[in-house]
Amino acid sequence: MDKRISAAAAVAQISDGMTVGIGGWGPRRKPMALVREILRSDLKDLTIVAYGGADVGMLCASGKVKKVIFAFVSLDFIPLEPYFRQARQNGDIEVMEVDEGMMLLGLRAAAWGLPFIPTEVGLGTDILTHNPDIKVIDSPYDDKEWVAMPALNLDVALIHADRADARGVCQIEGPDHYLDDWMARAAKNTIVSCEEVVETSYFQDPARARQVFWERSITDAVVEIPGGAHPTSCNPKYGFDVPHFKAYNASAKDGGFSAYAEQYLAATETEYQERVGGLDAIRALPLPVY
Amino acid sequence: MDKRISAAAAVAQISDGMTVGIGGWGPRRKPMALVREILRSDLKDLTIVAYGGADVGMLCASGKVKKVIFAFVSLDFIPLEPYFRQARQNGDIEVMEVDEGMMLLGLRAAAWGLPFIPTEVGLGTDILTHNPDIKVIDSPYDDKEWVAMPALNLDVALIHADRADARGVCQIEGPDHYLDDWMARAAKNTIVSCEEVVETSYFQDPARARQVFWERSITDAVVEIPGGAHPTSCNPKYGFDVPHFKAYNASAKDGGFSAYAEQYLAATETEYQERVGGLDAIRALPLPVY
Amino acid sequence: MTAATEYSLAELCIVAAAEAFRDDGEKLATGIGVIPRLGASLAMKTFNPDLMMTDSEAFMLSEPNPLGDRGADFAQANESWMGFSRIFDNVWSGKRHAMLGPTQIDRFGQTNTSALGGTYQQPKVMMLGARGFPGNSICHRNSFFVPAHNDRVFIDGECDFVSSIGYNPARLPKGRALSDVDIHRVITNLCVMDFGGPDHQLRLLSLHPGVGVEEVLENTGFAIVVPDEVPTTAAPTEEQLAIIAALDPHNQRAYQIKDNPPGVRG
Amino acid sequence: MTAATEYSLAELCIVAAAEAFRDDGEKLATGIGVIPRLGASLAMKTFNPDLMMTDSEAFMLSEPNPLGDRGADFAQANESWMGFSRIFDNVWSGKRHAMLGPTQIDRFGQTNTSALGGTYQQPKVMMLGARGFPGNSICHRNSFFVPAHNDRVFIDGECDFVSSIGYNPARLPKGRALSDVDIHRVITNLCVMDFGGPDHQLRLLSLHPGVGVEEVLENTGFAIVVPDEVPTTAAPTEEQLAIIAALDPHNQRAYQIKDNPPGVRG
Repeated sequence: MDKRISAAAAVAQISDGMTVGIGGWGPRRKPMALVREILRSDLKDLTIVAYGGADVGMLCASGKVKKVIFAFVSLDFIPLEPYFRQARQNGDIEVMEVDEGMMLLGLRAAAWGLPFIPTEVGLGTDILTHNPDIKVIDSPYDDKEWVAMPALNLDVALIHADRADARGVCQIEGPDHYLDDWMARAAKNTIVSCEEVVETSYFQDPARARQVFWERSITDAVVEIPGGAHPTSCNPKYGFDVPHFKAYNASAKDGGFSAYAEQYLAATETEYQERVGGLDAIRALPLPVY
Repeated sequence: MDKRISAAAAVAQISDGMTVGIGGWGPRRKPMALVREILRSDLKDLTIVAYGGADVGMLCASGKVKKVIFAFVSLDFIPLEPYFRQARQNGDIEVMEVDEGMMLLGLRAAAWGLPFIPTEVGLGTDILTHNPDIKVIDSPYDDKEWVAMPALNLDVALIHADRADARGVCQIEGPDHYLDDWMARAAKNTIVSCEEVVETSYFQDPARARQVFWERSITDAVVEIPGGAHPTSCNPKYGFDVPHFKAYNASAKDGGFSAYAEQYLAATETEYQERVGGLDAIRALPLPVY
Repeated sequence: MTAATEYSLAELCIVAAAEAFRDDGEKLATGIGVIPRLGASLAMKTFNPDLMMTDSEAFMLSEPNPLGDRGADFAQANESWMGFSRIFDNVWSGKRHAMLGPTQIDRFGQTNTSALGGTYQQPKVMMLGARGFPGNSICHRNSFFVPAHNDRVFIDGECDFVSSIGYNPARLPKGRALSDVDIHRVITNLCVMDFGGPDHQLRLLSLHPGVGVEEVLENTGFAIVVPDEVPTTAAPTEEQLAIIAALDPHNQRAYQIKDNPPGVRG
Repeated sequence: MTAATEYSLAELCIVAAAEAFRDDGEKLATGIGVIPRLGASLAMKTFNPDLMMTDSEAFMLSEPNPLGDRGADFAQANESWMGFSRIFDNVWSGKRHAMLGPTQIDRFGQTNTSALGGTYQQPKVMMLGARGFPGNSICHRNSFFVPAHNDRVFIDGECDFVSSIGYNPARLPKGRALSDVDIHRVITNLCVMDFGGPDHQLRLLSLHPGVGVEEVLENTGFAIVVPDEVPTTAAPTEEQLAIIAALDPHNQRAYQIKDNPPGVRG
């Protein structure tokens, strides 16, 4: 089974109104090339589930988003994502704001086919005030009340990996795979962009096979896009692009997202990469120091 | 903090009536030296939670056990554990028989401080018939019923690792750590025996740090016992002892457990190892082929 | 694709077992025991290369391992880590097809791997325990292999301990349908069956060469559906026999069915 | 253990932050921001070596990393993998103490990191979001660091959005006690406080050198408990300053409190 397709073909699998989970964390290993392909599409009314960064900001700024399910949206070194902020402050989007761990439980519930997982997280906070759909239940084993974190069932998950074979075996080589495995498992259709397509034999080394965090049956499409996480990081290959993020952030006050898009987005990813300095420049971006 | 203690001191932390989780799987990487130390003790009325093998059989045969929480008890190549079988067929023990995955959910619920995790597993089976304490609940999100798998809160977990430092950083080098991380996290007191105590600097290599499956705060005691998994396997160091298991299995029909114990158990682990051929012989046991 | 003329009953069953995995697409194929495992491996090596398989230990393989000692030079084709804890992520996702051999199977397709006779507190014969059967049976597709088809396996009445959910309306959980249960094939030393009869009754699909309907009925403790025309189970091809031989170089398959009879009854 | 005479307010706060971790034993100490992180690191390097700390990325360390560029030769002291997914296993186990800086803190110790003003559908100022605050606050010990103590942080009334549970009886979940919440220390540029007053009221524990009670009261939007005798926050020792300097070789601490004032008011 050869799951390799183009970014455009992958995005063509997404429909208006779908719930789309996006892997990565803040400015780290986001499937930005796939996000850019959505920006170039006619898609609309998406519900986005993410440990959010510029992926969420760009999709909000370009009118693709009906609702964001989030615990944070941040660029880390720029704490507040400028376009997500605008969208919220303009009242443009619906939100389901949850705790980071609640999101993980919601993804796990979806992955495991459960309606919910109980948790004490959220009790006593406005997470519950503003999410009347999240139910609080009694336990059959104690006298406490518990939040029933509902499954976050995804229609599509978008993930960026380091390597994949044509059959969808995906490797994340960086120090952390974040919650990408749960995004992948929670989705009906998991689309993975990767730095490099490799032969299956690449994974024979157990150390490499250990960096494969879900079964290939979970992967539905493989899109080879070297540099596809830019401007976010793809540790160990490259760091996030600090000057680019600064320009992105500044654009929110000067010109707006249309100016940013006009300057960078372009009609194809190849052209995008040329505009940001080329693949070699992306690969040369230094890793962040925390 | 130096958590190194003797096996006797570790077992002295266990009290009559406690719930004890035992790591490993069937004949694989069981903390058998710690189990043997329990056999040598006056402990009684224990509730054992395990993916069981000879650990469960020996504890049952020696009258230490009030109740076993299990999905299976097996020596793999000898499918039926002889002494667990005897204990069941004599009606000597209480049981809570669950599915393997239900046990995992129960351990996770305990690790995460939850009263239960819902699951469809067990519905329609006699797991529920014979465990009236396992409740079936409604979901606030659908019209189905769900098993509320209760937390399996452990007083003590016993685990065998490859290496540990004095502060309780534990490495499992073998291809699978089974559900040991969840046993460790589900317990108030986690006692780890290991093949070798190493300096903390051993873990600096990220490949080794990746084989550490729980934080040192989870480990309460470290007991250095090279060969301590015998007669079970400790892959990659040694396989399980097929002739020994055959003799153990045969003893159930000829002489009973007291004959086995008299022949092998001895007053100390050193003497036990001498009786089974010595540490070098243990380390030379070939790995099983599956 | 030449049909073989000489083959063992075990080899016939392996090929029938392989057929059970034909339409699975990309599922984890778990064959417990020599014949189910060889069946799944044969399917993966031939008509369903999308199947997934583990090394029965901790790694997923892109090529099935041969059975038994593989020599010091053998390097297995790992494709991802797949320790026991991750197996449950797969089970609960439903993307798996397990084939295994329960001790009892009743007319509802419920099975027993746990205990026989006596009381639950003091069973006459304690077996393995429920293992993963409750989860397997409700989460994903399952098939059964029975090396000795008789009425102690296919019992009259309900299993002494129901380890796995079947098509029993009395045990149907609220909000679910019997058709959610997916028992795909039942392969025995006599025949191939499924639960495709009316109301999910056990149904004869094919008879092994030389086996008659009567023998199946006599050895089954409950009524099964027998279509007017019952085909003969397809013989292995020479190509399949060669692949089976390569997957089982130590001929473990010869010890799975009593006396290792030929595929075509003498 | 010589008390230093020259030190910055940031360094005083780092030492006060370190004190918050003194009695934690073997907990994951998570200091978000330069001063909390240096406080936790100082505690681990001195009086509580049992603390655990991550590299803020994916590994637990047996020695805290210095802040900022560490040079090509630096090798961090990994002791276990600790990716974000595993952090939640730690959070939910309760074996953690986080210190961070919320935008609003109300008299109940509830905090806000999410949104200010307007309506929830259209806030006037969108901030980070609830992040992990709901979980942190109900699962484990927390402390707060506030670099600019004023009544826009310590607000009159309840937080615009309650991101973390505090000691508000009106929000107490069924079956739990207010004393289950564990807000340990509140450290600001003026003083050190805790919620140890009657009914979990905010209480002054020590004043930084040269700060008066009145200044604290004027800059706090709600009443706090002021004991009869309020000690002065302990000055760093020379040994502590040296360790802080080694942990922060690029002097990031100089940029954390406006104008980087000295520890003893002029």
